[in-house]
Amino acid sequence: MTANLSVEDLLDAYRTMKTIREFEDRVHVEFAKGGIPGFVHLYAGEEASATGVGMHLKETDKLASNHRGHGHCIAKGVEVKGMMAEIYGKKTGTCHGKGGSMHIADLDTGMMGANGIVGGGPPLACGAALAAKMKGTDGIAVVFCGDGASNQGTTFEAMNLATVWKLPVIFVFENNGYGEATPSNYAVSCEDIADRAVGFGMPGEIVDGHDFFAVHKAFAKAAERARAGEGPSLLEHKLDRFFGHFEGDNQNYRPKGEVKRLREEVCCLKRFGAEVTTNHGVDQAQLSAIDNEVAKLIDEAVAFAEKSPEPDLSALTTDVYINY
Amino acid sequence: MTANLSVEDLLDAYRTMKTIREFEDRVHVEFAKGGIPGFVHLYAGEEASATGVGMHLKETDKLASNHRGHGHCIAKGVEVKGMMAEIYGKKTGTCHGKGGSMHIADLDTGMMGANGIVGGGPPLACGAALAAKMKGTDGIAVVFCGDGASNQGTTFEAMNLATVWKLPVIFVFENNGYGEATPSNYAVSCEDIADRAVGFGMPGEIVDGHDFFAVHKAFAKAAERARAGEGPSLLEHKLDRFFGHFEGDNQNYRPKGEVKRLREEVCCLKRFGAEVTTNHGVDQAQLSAIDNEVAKLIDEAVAFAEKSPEPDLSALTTDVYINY
Amino acid sequence: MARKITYQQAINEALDQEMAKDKSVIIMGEDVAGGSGGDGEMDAWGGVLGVTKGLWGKYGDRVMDTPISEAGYVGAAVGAATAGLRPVCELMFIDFMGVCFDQIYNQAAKFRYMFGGKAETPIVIRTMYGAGFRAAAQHSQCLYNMFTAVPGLKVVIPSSPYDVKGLLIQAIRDNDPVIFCEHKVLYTLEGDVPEESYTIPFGEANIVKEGNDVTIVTVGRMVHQAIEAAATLAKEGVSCEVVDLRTTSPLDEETIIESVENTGRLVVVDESTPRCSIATDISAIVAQKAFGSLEAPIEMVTAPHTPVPFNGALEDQYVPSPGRIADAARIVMGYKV
Amino acid sequence: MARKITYQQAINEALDQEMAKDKSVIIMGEDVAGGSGGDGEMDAWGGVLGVTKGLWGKYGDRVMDTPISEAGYVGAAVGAATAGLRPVCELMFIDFMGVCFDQIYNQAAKFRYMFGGKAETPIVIRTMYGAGFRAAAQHSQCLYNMFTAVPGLKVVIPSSPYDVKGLLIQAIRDNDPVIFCEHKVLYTLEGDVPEESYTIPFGEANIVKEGNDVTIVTVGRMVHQAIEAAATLAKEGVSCEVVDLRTTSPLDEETIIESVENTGRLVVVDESTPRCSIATDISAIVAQKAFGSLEAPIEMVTAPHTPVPFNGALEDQYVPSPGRIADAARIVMGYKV
Ligand SMILES: Cc1ncc(C[n+]2csc(CCOP(=O)(O)OP(=O)(O)O)c2C)c(N)n1
Ligand SMILES: Cc1ncc(C[n+]2csc(CCOP(=O)(O)OP(=O)(O)O)c2C)c(N)n1
Ligand SMILES: [Mg+2]
Ligand SMILES: [Mg+2]
Repeated sequence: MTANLSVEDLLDAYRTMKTIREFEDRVHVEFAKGGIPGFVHLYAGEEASATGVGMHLKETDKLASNHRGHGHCIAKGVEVKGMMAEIYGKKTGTCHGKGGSMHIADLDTGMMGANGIVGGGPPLACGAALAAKMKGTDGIAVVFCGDGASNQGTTFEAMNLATVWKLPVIFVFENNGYGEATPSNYAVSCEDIADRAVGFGMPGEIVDGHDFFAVHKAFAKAAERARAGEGPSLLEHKLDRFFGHFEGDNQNYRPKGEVKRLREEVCCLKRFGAEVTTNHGVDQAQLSAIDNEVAKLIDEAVAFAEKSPEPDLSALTTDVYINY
Repeated sequence: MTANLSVEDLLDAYRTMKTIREFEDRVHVEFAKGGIPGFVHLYAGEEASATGVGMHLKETDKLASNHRGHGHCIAKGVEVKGMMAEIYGKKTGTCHGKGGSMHIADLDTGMMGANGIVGGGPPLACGAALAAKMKGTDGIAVVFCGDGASNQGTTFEAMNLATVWKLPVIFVFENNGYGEATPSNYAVSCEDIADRAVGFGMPGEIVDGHDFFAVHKAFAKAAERARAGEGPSLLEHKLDRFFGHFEGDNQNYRPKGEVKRLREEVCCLKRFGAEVTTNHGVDQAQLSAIDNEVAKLIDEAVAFAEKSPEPDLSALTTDVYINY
Repeated sequence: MARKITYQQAINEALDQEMAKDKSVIIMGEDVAGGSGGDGEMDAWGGVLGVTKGLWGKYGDRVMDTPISEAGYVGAAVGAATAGLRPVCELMFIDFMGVCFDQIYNQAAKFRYMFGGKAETPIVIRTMYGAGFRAAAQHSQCLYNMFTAVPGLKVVIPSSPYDVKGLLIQAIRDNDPVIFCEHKVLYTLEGDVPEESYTIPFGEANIVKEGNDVTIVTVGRMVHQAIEAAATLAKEGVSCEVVDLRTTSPLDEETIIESVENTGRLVVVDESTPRCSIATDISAIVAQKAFGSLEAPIEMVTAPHTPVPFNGALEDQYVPSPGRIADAARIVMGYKV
Repeated sequence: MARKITYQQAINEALDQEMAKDKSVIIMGEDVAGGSGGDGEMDAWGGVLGVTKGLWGKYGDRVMDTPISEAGYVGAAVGAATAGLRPVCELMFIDFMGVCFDQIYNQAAKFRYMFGGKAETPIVIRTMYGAGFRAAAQHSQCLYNMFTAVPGLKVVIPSSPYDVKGLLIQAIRDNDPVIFCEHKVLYTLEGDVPEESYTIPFGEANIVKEGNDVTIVTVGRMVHQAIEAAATLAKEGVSCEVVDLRTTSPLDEETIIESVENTGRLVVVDESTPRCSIATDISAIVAQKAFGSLEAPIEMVTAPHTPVPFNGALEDQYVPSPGRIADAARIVMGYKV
């Protein structure tokens, strides 16, 4: 399955990963400058996960996300400008400034929404999968959950339901070692989250979430199974986040040096670059060109967001049924 | 562990099982006559489960139950008269007629309450186990759940929490094949509920719930582990209910003849009687004496309930904080 | 038109007609077929009280039994609704909302607003509420006040077989999430119900009895208690206007205010507990918007601020009775400035 | 007595003093220590905003980090409370009540009644509510109205550092379940707080400003908006009495009614959405029990019936402002029969 990744595919993958990384690094900077309001959770470090999954998704497939959703959005094809404007709370944002970072959704591209509620997404993804199944398409749904979310009742219920109804849904657990400040090896009662698959009658697999190829391969199998009507799968992506839980996190709960070390040692972009230039006939120049392209894209997105207008005050009472 | 069951112990076990059976058979009859209001879920057929567990519990140990709770109450030592009066809604009932069959509780005997909410009990039992642990006693808590309740989010969360906090709590799943009208092999996504134990970092065991000795033995191990501070266990008791889900259930969802066959083939009382008279030096006469004793006890309980007064109408607004 | 069927049959018929008409309508819930995957009868129950009975036979896989995982399947219904289906989801008892509330008020109810108008979530949650069955504290609550409090939800509480059919069809066609509250005591109530499909718009209260002295605003089962009270009061020469809200969100303020402007007196009857309730809601609106017309204090008749007791005599005393409603009307009639 | 500390420090101090005094008091919640089981600092966070910081160092295992399983650990706290502990449980945001509500309203709140008086459930659920942080629709709600609606729960909404300490100590010593609502915007508010332990009884409203023309009843953060509005109005010659409810359940009806009997005019200010809310609750009680004293319609100042928007300007418009409160007071002052 990795076999049939063309150079073009690989460059696409790189572009997506790089876009996510630049987006997040820039949001980090702009947040610190005070330009961005609210709670922001950055995805930097986990790019291979969203990207390796996203490449298998058609526009009609659905993706349910969580609070750390920027990467999932980008991998699902949501416009970067609209996302940035949304994070700034502007009228031109994906949700016209009414949602913010934690609630970016774009149903037209199959992005069902980030979610401010841990464990909010898994049941929703089951529903999207059910709709695909009922309509007789080969559509699938994927939900991204953290290690923390793996302990939420809704997540368990959704996994059970997915098997009972044989839904084309894939549960991707992005295990980045922490739920806020609490380590996953404290809060998750079993060795690996993948151990839970058997209790829900589905295959489960541990995947190196820093390795695009591993993610891509494992998801290909799960997607194939789902599209063939054989039911759900569980994937556990082991990976790391490069920033704090949210912007402003002191990260005291991490061992000294961990944060610094990660960008050096487990950067999925570096690893991908080395791999594709060494073994897949990709040129460093091609990657650099993408780097430039992406830098420009993100600059433009920030500029767009900054100069976009605020929503009209009348928007306070639109988009919801009100009778007084 | 079965080894150290004396004849007296065995007669106690028989008395408990028989009391539950007679209690339930009689409630069935009285309900049909119209004497008992509300929703009533009978435990007949599952007596070995509550009894084999209950014999290991001290008064200070705690038990959280569910809607099908009469057997659990009796096995935990709740007074049969008060229970019957409660089911009739009388002032002399365990809860003074304010709770009814679905809410019998008697904290003095460690009975934390039946529960009208499927999955309500598991978190509560964790709390009782936590209290025992915090106080430094060797107390334990046990929660009885159905197969249906095994799919409720609260149940999963409680199992995870129990391991994370290493609580002295035992999850007993009474798998009677149905949650209301829905078969467990439809609603439970894995082969056996016991398969879920690994995903929650605890030992899990399948137990023949019609066999008092099997239940007694498996629970002994789990209780020992819990009292020793080694954490929770999961037990799946495979068994059957002899009546419908609730009184009034047409039971169409069961294959024809199933109900009739069960009392013949899998009656835990019959099986226990045969076993103890054959292999444990118990006399049929001793069992018959208990039969008579129990019959009298239940007669008295019904008479007591029937002639007990209704609660005073003023009780409507007592036992709760009210300021208008 | 003279055909009489029960409230329960009217619900079933509404579901049947909408499922026949629109393939995207599906049903899910615990035992809504009953017996799925077993060796007995497949369509054994049709819901715990048989309300959906027969639909599995007609629509097969579009009627789906669920595990006992309310958050899971309600959430799935919500997700399916955003993806083009129109799920009618059964929450067996409204009392169980506590295990799935997040998917309702934080997810379904907020999508349209939070996503800047980009989402439609056409889900109906049918649920059984109310006291009267000796079902005790966890199976007898009203709780529609909590749903009414949530922006983005619509809340329907039908009082008759005619209304329940028309309002349910309306609910299924609505593009917002709807909480549809059926009183367990009303299922066996018979009434005239047209065979053909029809809708009743939301936000239009029904004046079930006209009158000039006191306005009684109420909803659901309490409409019948109010009518009984009004009949008693009529004999005393007091003319009551009984307003059945039909939906508490949207709320037909206009009808309420017009009625109070005419009568000058208001009694609000709500089976729910008294705090932050429909009773306080209606009272507050009238005290703000029809104050000048009020000739007497507003009386509220509600359950006490207690859980629902099991014992029958206590439960009967718990539920607002025609007698207590009549007493409240007598108080407002007797008020002297 | 002249010591000034913040609202947040006052909460921490109350917890500290009660934990020192009573071994059965324990704390649990997500990251209430922060870092449990990891290789970094163990007591890294002290809750998401650091409110419980330092307590793990003092009380060790009595401060317990939990998995993200609100129903599981809140339920465990409830069970522990019936078994002799006095858990203080942190629900990080009140918005998350939807994933654990059942354990609160069907279990904790009902035990005492349902079990015929046999159970005590001394649990406190501390939780953060309210808008103002650009935290959007799922992290900015009030929702205390839903808890206030539940018989068996007590609901506390402190407005100042002094109150938050005394009310929290009272809550911990109370034998009923208490929902303790802390406004996120108030954590940094400073005020005089005695060092020694003290309690403030439930059900006693605080008249934070006396006045004769208009009664403003409110609670929580809105107390400060009301005081600001009152100051503006004072310059216009309008004398406002500002009543801080402190607890919405129990409710101090007496103080409210006495005040309205004196002023003849009522404005209710509630940060929550308008339906089935504290605003309607207070309005309804006054319209029933102090009707004869009312000289003008009751005005309610609330959030609109919408989710909380993310954009800052929209959010600022969403929250009731001193300006809107003053306008409401002007309306009731200007009312002519
Ligand atoms: C129901 C609920 N509980 C708690 C929170 C607060 N919260 C937000 S993110 C988070 C941690 C999630 O951890 P994880 O699932 O591992 O995702 P990660 O942040 O590591 O990507 C918590 C506790 C929430 N938003 N919703
Ligand atoms: C949260 C919740 N959902 C649904 C119900 C309705 N209900 C009561 S008992 C029951 C079936 C429970 O099945 P199981 O756990 O297997 O126990 P059993 O009745 O077989 O002993 C259901 C669905 C409920 N009481 N609470
Ligand atoms: Mg994580
Ligand atoms: Mg069962």
